[in-house]
Amino acid sequence: MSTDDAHDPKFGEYGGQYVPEALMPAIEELADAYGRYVLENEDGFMDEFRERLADFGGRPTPLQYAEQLSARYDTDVYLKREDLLHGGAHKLNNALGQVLLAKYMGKERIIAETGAGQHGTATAMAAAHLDMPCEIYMGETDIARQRPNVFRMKINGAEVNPVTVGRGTLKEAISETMRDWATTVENTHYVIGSIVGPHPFPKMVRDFQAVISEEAREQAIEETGGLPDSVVACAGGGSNTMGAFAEFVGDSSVDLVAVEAGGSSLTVDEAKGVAPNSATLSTGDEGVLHGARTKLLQDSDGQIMESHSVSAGLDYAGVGPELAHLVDEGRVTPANVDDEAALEAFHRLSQDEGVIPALETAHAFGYLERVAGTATDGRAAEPRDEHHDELGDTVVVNVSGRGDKDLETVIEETSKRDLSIAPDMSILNRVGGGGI
Amino acid sequence: MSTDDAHDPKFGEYGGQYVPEALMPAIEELADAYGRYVLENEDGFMDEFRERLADFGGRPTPLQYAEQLSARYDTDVYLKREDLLHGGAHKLNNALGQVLLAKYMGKERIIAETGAGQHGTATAMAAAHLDMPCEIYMGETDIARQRPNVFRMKINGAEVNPVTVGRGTLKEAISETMRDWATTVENTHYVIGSIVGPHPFPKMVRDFQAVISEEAREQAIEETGGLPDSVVACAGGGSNTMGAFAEFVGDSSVDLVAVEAGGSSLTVDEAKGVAPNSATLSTGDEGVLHGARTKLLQDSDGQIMESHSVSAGLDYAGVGPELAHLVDEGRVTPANVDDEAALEAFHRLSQDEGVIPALETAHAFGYLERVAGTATDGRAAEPRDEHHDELGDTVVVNVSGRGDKDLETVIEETSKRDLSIAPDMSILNRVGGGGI
Amino acid sequence: MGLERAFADEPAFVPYLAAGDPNYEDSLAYVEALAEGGADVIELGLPFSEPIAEGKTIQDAIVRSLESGMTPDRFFEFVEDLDVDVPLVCMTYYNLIYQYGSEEGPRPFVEKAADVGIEGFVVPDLPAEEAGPLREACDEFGLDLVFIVAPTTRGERLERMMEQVSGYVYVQARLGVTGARDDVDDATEDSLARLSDWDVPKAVGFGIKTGDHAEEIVASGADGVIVGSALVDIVAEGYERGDPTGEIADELEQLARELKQGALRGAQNRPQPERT
Amino acid sequence: MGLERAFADEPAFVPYLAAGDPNYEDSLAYVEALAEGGADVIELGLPFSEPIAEGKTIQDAIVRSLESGMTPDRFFEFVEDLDVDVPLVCMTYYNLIYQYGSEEGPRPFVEKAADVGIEGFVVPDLPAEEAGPLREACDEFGLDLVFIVAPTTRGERLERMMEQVSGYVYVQARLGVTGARDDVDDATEDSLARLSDWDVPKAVGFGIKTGDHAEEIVASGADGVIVGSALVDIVAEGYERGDPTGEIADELEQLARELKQGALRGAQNRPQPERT
Ligand SMILES: Cc1ncc(COP(=O)(O)O)c(C=O)c1O
Ligand SMILES: Cc1ncc(COP(=O)(O)O)c(C=O)c1O
Repeated sequence: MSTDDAHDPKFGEYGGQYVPEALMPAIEELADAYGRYVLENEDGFMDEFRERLADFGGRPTPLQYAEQLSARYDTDVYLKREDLLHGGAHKLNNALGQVLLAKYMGKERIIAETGAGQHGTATAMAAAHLDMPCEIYMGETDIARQRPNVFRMKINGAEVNPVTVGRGTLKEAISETMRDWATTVENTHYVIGSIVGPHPFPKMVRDFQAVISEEAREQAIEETGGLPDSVVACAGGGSNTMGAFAEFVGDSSVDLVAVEAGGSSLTVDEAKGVAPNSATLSTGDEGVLHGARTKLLQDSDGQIMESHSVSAGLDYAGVGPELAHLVDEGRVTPANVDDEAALEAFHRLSQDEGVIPALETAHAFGYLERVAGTATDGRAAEPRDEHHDELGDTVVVNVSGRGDKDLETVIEETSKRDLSIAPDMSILNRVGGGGI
Repeated sequence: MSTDDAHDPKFGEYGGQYVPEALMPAIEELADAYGRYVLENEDGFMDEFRERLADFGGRPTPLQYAEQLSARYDTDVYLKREDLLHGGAHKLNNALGQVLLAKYMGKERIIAETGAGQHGTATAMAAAHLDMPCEIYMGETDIARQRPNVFRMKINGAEVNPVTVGRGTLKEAISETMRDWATTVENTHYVIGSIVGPHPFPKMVRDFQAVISEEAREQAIEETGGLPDSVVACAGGGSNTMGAFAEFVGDSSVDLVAVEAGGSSLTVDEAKGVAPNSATLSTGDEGVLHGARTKLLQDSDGQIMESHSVSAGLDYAGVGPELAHLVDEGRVTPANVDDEAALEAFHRLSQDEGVIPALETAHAFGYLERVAGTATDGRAAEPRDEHHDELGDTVVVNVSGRGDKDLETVIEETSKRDLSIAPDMSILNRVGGGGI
Repeated sequence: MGLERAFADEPAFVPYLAAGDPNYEDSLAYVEALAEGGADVIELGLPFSEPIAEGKTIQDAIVRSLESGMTPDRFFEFVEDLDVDVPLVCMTYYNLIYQYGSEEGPRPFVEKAADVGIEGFVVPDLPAEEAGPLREACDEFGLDLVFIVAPTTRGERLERMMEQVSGYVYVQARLGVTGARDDVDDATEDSLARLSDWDVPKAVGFGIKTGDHAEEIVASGADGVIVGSALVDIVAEGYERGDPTGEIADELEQLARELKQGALRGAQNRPQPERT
Repeated sequence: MGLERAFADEPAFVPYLAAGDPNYEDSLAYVEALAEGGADVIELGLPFSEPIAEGKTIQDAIVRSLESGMTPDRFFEFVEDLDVDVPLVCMTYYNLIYQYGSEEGPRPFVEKAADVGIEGFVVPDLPAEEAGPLREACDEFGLDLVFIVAPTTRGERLERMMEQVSGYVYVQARLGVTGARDDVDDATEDSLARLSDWDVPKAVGFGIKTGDHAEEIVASGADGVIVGSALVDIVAEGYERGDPTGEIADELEQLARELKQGALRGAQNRPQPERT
């Protein structure tokens, strides 16, 4: 990263600052602070950030050799264990960075949007840790379906503001948080949750998340003696993705694969404005959303579509402009994995490796299965030959988060399908009791 | 630890091997394996264990300076972050060690008991990781009130066997697992969940957990230039406790405080055989339970009492024989914190430090508040003068686990009380939806 | 010449409504009522699914309009169907402008807008930095591009905007999003002072509700008042109550008249306006 | 001398019931019925709250007994109230023995047991290694201490047990916990072979249900059969059905008779027992 980054809002054609005038001074101030504190380590900002990531966040996270998956795919599979980060997902890297930056900037209040609640909980934790008042906007629908995360935010002392407009999901929560910010820019920092939004957010969030690939690259060299052949990460907005890719972008031998949510189908319903997926990189087109030009799921008029995925954290109609750019450049390969394959991968990783991944993360493992698994659904796989083309001999998969938050969804969605890999959950009916 | 440990089943008067004859060969075989693999690192067992703890478990865990608590108590408070271990609690240290040992011993099947479900989930994860079939015994009552952990075990591929005898809680699950073991000793290893049970379990579990204090001792010296003045840990069976104490036992300048569950009261109801607490070290007497002589909650006849605590993981009528011994020797100070003070401490740590502790862990922080906090319930505390006698200038608190599993309990128990520190949870009523 | 003419003789009253709120037919009647009530320019909202700059009132209007089937093409039809003799400005978000037509970029949208008689644009999520292509297209088809000046806009950014603005400048009376409020903010006077040497009319908006507000705003130096949420409220409340279209239209016309009168009163109290 | 006498002349039938199951009075009748049916020794269970060595049948019996108020003191009363002329063995867990009386250790319990006429103990959670203090107290008061030999007990451990055992040795017929089963395990013969040079009677238990089982066991060299769960089942089922006490007692007596007869038959089929 160079300090020019602070003043260049674009990634090729993508990015920019498409925001209401009232926000422009705030994002200019932020771009300036990003340049000084993040890029130039003014006042030792980055040192403090890294130290807190270690002591409070639990970094470095391990790069774990996955024995069972490696045997199954006849390829060395390494897991970058962001699920072990405090809060249970990579989200804290960014949240801690931004809340600390807000503190350096003299802001007195933190706001953030959240969809699945992962970014909200990470922000609430970081704000509590750094003693900053914090308000989280969350759609009413999401509040109802992500209650444990609502509890966690409240318990960390954050206010949770329900957003009642529209469908009451992430899209609406982002818009609402921008509205709050437009009113309160002077003392408030808006902690955006992924590499989306107006410049400098996409670059800044990437830089905070880049610690993932900094560590993984070093660990891979140390453990395997060289660079991996490919790095695979799921992509919603794309922050864990760019975090996992950033330090490898310059290594042309390393394939970078961004796996999006294929949902139930790639076919959109234009009339209803609904995409039953969130495969923005593979199926979206260029447009402007939430402050940036990027790839979007939109109808032919340019109205944003409802996206859909079994995993709430991938359920977003946009994607980070940098990823859109890297896909256009051919540096990043977009892929998508549908709900069912993600659920299967969720169960496979849980049973074979003892790591329960977030449903978001499970998409990345669904990709492994597709390109290197067998056609049959037996657990003892006969690896196909061609897979080395796709994964190479060593693949790093970013385990962006843990699946505790998804248990209820997984059980419900699994029960709707006939997955031979799914465990028998009937004990929970035999022995009574309430909800999760 | 010395190799004599493998053959000495006692801690002073405590410990021993009070088990049915059918189990004796199994625990003798285990004591032998403990001596060879754990104490003498035969076949590099301990090296592999430590490596897996790092790569799979996420060790080392940080020793974090707690800024807000340090200010509040006018003492440097450090958090040993076992909550960041894979699975969310210290339990994995032991589970991984035992499942790996079972593998070295050529066993083919893992069984374990669980109460709150933490040890069961840790064992299920370790067994999945090491590709061992695994069955977990769990009381019916606990299954109904700890559903997320039941889900996690099932999802990791374990069988969960409901125990319907008696109250259907931990006590009964331990007895039932011992019965299974008595039938299957030849190919099965019983992974006990704390420093309880017959020799060699108390020593072996301690040794697997001792990594906590090995790290913490080094980290404390590195970060503060010396040893802490005190180490505080909660105690149920006492595994996180002895794990946090083990390497400090020889440091006579370091006070060791084991904080048990004071429950709702320290007064027992002899007629009903019920103790409304689990304060075994402070209020129990010597007896024999689950294979060991130790301190117990029992009536005057010697029948075991029902213990009670808001935190399921402390809710056990016994305690590790080594802790009982160290308390009698005066090396460990027993303390207890009641349900209400634990709940308050839970909220305080969550709000002030951004770390949501397990309810078990919260008891350790309740102790800090009692000896060093203010009498008033205002958040800006005026530290009392005497507290330096109790904690000294530097205190390490073992954060044995994270509180995600406890959200529902905390909300319910908080709503029954008038705690000024509790967040307003009414949003969850305003915005509809099901259980957690 | 362009929208400036609407501000030339007297303080302008610039109302906003979302086209198609709550449906196509009624909305035609409401917009026409504003013209009847004395509108000098009408800002017509083309609803976008993510209106990040709007308060709850206008968000709700946008939802009603979208649900009744509003699209860019319907919007252009709407403009054609309107029977008003007042300059029209299209207020929308950039993605709709950018996506329109087969060719990439804003040109097809602007061409079509010009074709149906739109005279200018307000695009709240398009700051001057990103406005190049739209400015060009507007120049090509002779349309105005209105920018919003916020209370926080200063220095360089103000200058960049001054270079590109035409028609009028939209002075945002306070931080935040659109929505009717009960007071008039000091920020307005400060902003007007910062813009005093611009030779483009200054219309003040955000939160203006009554004739007295309008009077006060104009008295402090504005060339016009922009009123949105207060009018949308009338549509929303009438719609909720199920009032007949005519009644709602009358109410709108009445408030429009009050606002226009207020603006006119304000002009009389103005501290010596220098007329050119 | 002591319990051995019960095995001296013919194979012994050793039934088990939990004292106080399902209540004090009925339980007296049931134990007496066993004596009527031909019991040579009776193992009387004093229920402990954590019976780790018992299967579900006996666990349930223990719960019934505890719920009807059984305690160590009531147990001693129970023994005094029993009208039987058969040696009694107390089967319980070590904590109850350890806690009894004011003085620490097993002595007060043993003294009291001797006082009411108990002649020996079986303590499933007390292996030979931990039995020193209890053995001493038993010696002091002239009681026997029975140990359980498991199919897995071998070598050193077997020797340590041999040094301490008296009365009879309880040969566990299979791995696992108590509970009636339908087959007779090979492990029994192996165990009996391992113990062939012990000069204490060998009673085989765990899973014996019928006269034919008993016959088979004795035929393979056992000096006696221990039967628990099969008898407890009769108590449990009768209790569930609400049968009159007399009927249940009759059933117990009948099964006792069958088992005793089976044992006697077994002795006749024995491969040349060398009598001393
Ligand atoms: C665990 C996890 N992974 C991935 C994502 C997707 O976000 P991003 O694409 O920004 O990494 C989320 C979002 O909530 C998440 O919680
Ligand atoms: C987080 C946590 N802490 C503490 C305990 C108590 O166990 P121990 O005393 O063995 O550490 C438990 C038991 O479940 C636990 O989950």
